[in-house]
Amino acid sequence: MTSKRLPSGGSVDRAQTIRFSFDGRTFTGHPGDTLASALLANGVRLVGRSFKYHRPRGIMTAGSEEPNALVELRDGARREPNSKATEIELHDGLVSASQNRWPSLAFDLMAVNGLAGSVFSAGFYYKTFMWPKSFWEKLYEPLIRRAAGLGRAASQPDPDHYEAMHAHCDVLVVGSGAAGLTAARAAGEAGARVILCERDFLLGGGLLLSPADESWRKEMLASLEKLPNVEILTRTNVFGYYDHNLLGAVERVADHKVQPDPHEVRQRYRTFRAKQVVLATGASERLIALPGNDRPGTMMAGAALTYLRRFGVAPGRNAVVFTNNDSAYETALALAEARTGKVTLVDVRAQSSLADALTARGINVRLGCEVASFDGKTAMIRRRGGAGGEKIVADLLSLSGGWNPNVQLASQSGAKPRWDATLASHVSGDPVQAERSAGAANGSFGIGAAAQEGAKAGRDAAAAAGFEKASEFALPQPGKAEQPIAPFWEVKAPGKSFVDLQHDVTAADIRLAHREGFSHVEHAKRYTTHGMATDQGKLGSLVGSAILAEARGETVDAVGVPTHRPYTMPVAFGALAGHASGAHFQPVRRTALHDWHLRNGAAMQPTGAWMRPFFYPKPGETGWDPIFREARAVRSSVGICDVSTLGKIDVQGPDAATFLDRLYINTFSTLAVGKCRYGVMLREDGIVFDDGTTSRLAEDHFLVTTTTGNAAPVLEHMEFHAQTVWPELDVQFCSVTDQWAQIAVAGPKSRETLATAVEGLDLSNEAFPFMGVGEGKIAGVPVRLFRISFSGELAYEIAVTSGQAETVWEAILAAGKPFGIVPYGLEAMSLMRVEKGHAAGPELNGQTTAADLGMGRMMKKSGDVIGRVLAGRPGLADPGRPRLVGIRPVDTSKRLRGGAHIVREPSSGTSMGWVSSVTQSIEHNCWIGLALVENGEVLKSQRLFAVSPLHDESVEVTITSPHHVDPENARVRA
Amino acid sequence: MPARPEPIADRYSAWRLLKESFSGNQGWRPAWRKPEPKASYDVIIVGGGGHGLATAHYLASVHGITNVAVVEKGPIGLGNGGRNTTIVRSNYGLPSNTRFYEHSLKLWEGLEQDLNYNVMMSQRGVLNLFHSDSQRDAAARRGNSMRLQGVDAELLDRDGVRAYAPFIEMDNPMFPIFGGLMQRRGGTARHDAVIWGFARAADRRGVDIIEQCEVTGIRREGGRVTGVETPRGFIGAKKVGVAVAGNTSRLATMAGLSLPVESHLLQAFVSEAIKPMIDGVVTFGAGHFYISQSDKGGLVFGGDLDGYNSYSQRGNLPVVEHLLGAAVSMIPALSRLRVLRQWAGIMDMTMDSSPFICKTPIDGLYFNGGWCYGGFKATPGSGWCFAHTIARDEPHAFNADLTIDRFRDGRMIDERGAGPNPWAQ
Amino acid sequence: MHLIPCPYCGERPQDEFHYRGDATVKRPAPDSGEQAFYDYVYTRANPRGWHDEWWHHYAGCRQWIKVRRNTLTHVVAASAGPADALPEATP
Amino acid sequence: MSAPDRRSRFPISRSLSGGRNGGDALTITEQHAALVQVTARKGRQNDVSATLGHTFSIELPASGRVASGSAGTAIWVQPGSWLIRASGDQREDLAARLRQALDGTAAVVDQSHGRSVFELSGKHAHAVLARLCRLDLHDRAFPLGSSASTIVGHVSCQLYRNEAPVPSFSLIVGSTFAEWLLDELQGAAASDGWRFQPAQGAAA
Repeated sequence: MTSKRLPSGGSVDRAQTIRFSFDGRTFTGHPGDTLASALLANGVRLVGRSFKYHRPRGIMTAGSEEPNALVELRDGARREPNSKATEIELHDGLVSASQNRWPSLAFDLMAVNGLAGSVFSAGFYYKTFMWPKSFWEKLYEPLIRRAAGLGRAASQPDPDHYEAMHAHCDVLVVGSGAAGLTAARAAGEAGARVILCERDFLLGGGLLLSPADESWRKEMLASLEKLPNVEILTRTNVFGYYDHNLLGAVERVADHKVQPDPHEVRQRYRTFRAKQVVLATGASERLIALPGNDRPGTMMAGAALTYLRRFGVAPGRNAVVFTNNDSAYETALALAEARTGKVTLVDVRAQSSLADALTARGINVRLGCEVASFDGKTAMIRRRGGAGGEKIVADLLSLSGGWNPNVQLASQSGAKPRWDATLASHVSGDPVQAERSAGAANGSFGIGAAAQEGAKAGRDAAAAAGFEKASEFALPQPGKAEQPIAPFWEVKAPGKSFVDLQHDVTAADIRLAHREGFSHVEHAKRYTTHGMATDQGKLGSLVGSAILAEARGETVDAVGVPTHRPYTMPVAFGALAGHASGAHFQPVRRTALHDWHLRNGAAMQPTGAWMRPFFYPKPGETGWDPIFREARAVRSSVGICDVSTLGKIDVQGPDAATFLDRLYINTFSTLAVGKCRYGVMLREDGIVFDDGTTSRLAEDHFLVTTTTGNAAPVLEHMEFHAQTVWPELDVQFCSVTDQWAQIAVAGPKSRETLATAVEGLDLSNEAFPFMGVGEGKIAGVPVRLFRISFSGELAYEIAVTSGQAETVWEAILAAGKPFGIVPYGLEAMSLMRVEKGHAAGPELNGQTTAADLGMGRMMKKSGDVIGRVLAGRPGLADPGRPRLVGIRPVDTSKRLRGGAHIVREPSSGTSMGWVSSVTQSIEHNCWIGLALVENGEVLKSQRLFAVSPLHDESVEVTITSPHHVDPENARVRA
Repeated sequence: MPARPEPIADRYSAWRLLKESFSGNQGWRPAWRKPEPKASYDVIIVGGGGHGLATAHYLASVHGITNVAVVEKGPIGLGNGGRNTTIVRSNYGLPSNTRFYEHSLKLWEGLEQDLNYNVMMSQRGVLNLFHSDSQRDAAARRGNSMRLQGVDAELLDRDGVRAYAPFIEMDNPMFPIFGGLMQRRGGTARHDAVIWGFARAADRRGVDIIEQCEVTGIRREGGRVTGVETPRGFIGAKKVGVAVAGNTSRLATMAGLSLPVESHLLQAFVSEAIKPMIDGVVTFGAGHFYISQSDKGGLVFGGDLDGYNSYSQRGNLPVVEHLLGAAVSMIPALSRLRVLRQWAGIMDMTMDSSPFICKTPIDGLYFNGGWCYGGFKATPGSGWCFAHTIARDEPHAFNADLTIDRFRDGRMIDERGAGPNPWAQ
Repeated sequence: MHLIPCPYCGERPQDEFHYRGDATVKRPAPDSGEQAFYDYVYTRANPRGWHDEWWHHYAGCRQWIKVRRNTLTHVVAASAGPADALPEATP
Repeated sequence: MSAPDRRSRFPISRSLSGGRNGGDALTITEQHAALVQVTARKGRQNDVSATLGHTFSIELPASGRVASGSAGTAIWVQPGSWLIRASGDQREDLAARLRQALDGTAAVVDQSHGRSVFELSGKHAHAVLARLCRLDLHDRAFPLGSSASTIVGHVSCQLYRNEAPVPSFSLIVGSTFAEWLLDELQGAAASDGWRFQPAQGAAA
């Protein structure tokens, strides 16, 4: 394989040589190369296989529109399938491999698909694989799945990091060609905050292919760098244009290295909130459908020019350039300059004023002709629309079917693309958001025209953002006017003429779609999969539309192209996730006692956003051991538990009591100062919303507690009603959840424990009865005490400012030491609440009414209460609804399951309700549960079955009161 | 359900495919005709999406009503039928839903033969993961309810999850995997093929599919529907069925009705195609994220609503960021793959997240909507039940509970207990 | 990421807000009966176009603000405080 | 990134730290502060404003603003409601003094333990916050005196500019989220190459 690197030219650093590998072979290239240019320089022609027919494919483009040269980049946990060789910046140690071939790239057995090509026509799979029925999952589909797909995902977690970054600017300029540079400079010199984004690692876009403009490019860059209000981002692709002038982009921070530096992110997801946007995104060349236009050696004319001028690489020896417009003449000239072989230019236009200049350089110019086929070695050239023709030896077929302004971002912003018959392409339509297009993106081709338009766009954008200062700088001379393009889409000749190379969609497929009624452009796209590959149809989407238009007998304009949606280029999952994945996916909340729990061996688990101790295992304990030990300590003596996660809301004001009366189904205006009361609130639709204990601290001052999970929703609910429904009420409230740590001290010895610890409060039953609220000090720290119980035992909760939580907690532990006090976690708490029959999350599940939970009688007789009216609807007031009951197994050795259903007979398929919570009871020495059972109240003491077909279990149970422990509530009042 | 004899002359088969390939594929007929509307029909179905076309198919094939038109404002199948994540399942917990969706799943299981169209129904399983004991109990309640109704469901433990989906991160610090509820008969189908298959089958039985014909009014006389107004003129009908999920409120307004429905955006995404990685459908309780892999190799995934009323079909970045965060947290090997395309559909969100297929106070007018983000899997069942309801002027037992009146009666079918807050469902 | 113009805090990204739908429905007087409450909770005009709706600035000033937003274009035309009225009409 | 050793008592006594990167200092410091939320009763805002003015020399700022006086700083938090920040040695009694002075005209709620205060200072402070916050904090958009309640690192935060020779911000966050926010701040700084050394103790 001989080197195709030209002796001079290009922006690669020839002084340095770097090594890389492709399919296990080692090659060399230079900094400034892409993987594609380096492969071409090394004479690698075959780089991939197509999706359906597994046809051999070569490098077709020099950019993100590449359909063929997809590789698996890197290996191991960093393997990236489907990476476009044309987009990969060459670096020392780069590892790459071809994909979607077996056993090897050169000899792919799946290429047999290509022989049966006309059977595998568009949509063929909808018409077969149906018989026999069971064969689809077993035989056909696995084969299809294995054959489909492209590269392989890594099988290990990505070791690299990502982050998001949010920027704001007056003017965002996308693209750094002539239009982008002048736009950025004009806006920057006007004083606007400017961000200039370039997808490539070099700034300049099309300027990089124009040696004559190199000094002007350098001068522009130097002047931009001097402006402190202009930020330049390279390797940054803007992938989407969203509402309210927000654009999303990905910066490839370290993709040009084997791996990121320590602490460096691999990619950075960026958002730009721009007052004004200038889209200088250039244009993309489109292909011409002709037989063999996918053979290795086929390359877009602009890409060939890029390899010659930017990378100093000859894309072939003997070249045929096939065009319908002027731009490819430059490619022919550059090929001739490279002196690698013969150059033939075939132009479908009958006349061209540029022909003589080419002929003078030894280029064979064939006007009014077309290329009828290409096989990788020869091209057949004939009169346009003629027959037969002349074979010309060519290993390069360079195509230009014209240029499509890159209107994707403008289109995403809401501007409907407009057909421009002169360009035979869509250009961006009237802006909907604050954006404007400039240069080739706006259909203004040529460096001079683009520079001028860019400067105007930059000035206008800055002015629209409020920066009017004028500036002047030199622009390149406008070039000569181009000759009109001759719209031309397809050479009609026998053979496969591709419109979508990656998905193997041919012109014949488009016509078949039309014959079968899939004539709308979106139907044709879906039926043929045209434009749905990783190159997003950039090369051939419009060509497909033109072929469809011809079949329909309509104009291309009438047919249109499919809608542009994000993303302009595929985006890594990791980049969009940014920093917020894994342990950083969502915020973690820690109580004031978090570190105490960690130091004391708690098994911590997430509940919602909180980390909470589930239990505190001791050496040798397994399974339920620590839970039983902790719960027994509470039931027999005393335990201590961190309940800080309860929502706490401070409510004040002359109308505070009235407000609470409307929020809760029960009454708070009658609550005495220094007392607390359990309350239930409904949603307006009559379903239970939340419950908790509310204390009256003063006539006009309450402290509301909510369940942990509903702390935020309850506060919002209160704010909604106070601000919008009853704005006349004089009430002030705010969350104090984080201000107060809360500690439960529970068990028959809790009073004795606290009597030792608390100063300044008489804890006797008479002075501080059940539901009392008082203040005192523990270890010198002021605390508030509530005599409330979740466990069903004599119990207290102590509120202390977070900063002193550990001091107070430790003091209580010390005071309880004589009684063997133990800290208990969420599991023991849950065990005891099921024993006690308190409704919690599984019962307050958004489907139950107060009556369902046995609290129907709490509803006050009169007054405005949220949810009262709709709770009276027949479906909710139906006495037959499932009611909260307790269940216990008749055979006490049987286990119960949460989620089991209650049925009358084990064989019955009719559910009467379900088991909401279960636990092993330390009081009853068996499993117990809470369940919601139809007509539950009348079924008490009857025997039914709790069945869990998922576990193949059926347990006979007795329906009981939900209060498995102390139904008379004697203990809590002791 | 016994289908009537197949009247289709141009049946699809492997032999036919081979035969046509020798004649340059010139012998294929359009999958559906492009007829001009007649002056009147026995039944007009408004909405040429999956549900509307399925309704027409079952009206013709089950009830023998063939003088039917499906009128569609654009080309068929480009609403939610063409922009969903293709999941098929019946793993609902409330009997009113399970009954209906299981009927739908059974229709899916015979759909290819019924339609003579390969819709690529692929029963490779739907796995709902849970991340805590209480989520496990809720999943068990649902799974047991399914089993009691004769629907398949299994509870997988951590090992079972690992075996089915080895790529999952089992021990995320905030969302450890406790297990999953598996429905093996669940899976995916090729969404566009479902549209085209129903369209072709309905067309071959004589149904007129009239595209580019937007209904602008619903004409009524004396409490009875008489037809629809369109830019192509008035089209008379004895009965009109509306199946335009996403735009239900607009059509309801034309009929003078107000419904408990809001329109919301749901985004979906597809990655670049890769070799097989994810076999069935996996859904995560954390951050509401679901993913599957198409036969072509693309990873298809989605998550929560964008969270505000919208008819725009334009997705927004907050959901993207959250969803991709969830994706990478749950399947870390996804990180270096690339998202190829994103799109959004307009969901009919009801106040309890369940749909309706029912009569209305106007004689001869029927509504099918409120599919929230679960309409695709319902396609055959919805069409079948809607056809029954229209043909018999009364609901079938499968859709008897799926009424609009249930809200007035307080008999909501609220699977998740989210309440009348469509944006939060 | 939409920008919601908070009348107190200025334009803020949408993730600082929670949404609560239609702001034109008013909670009926407590004795208005079931139909009135049914309409308040369930019946929605659900317009394709301008929509007055509640947004709660939970990460900001914690006010339930009224926002007039176009459900087809996502353009926001006006906003007002919880007890204030939005302008009469938007073209 | 290896996490520094931390202990989650309140106030956070962990990882009060500084970093160095090419000579530019970036510091993240926890501030020991007294914080009290004052919310005027209906129609009593003028009384509250007057009392705070003459008794505490605190001027109540308008929405989106912060104002510093000799006795402390007042930060607007919502209509009719301000957060009063004073030195840490007033944590025990600031709320009581305000309550007494404002009796009947405002709800006074101590948040000294409910919020943690961080100060982020240095030339690159903007770049760190740009990774965590979606607001435009450029000098032109968010000059001295500006304050915003917003989202930083996925949690609600009160954020304002400090008067300092280098860019400096105060971040007030719910104390149960303090460790999370500190993680986020350090993580955002780390990708620019910043390393943090645990400092000796809390700043006064």
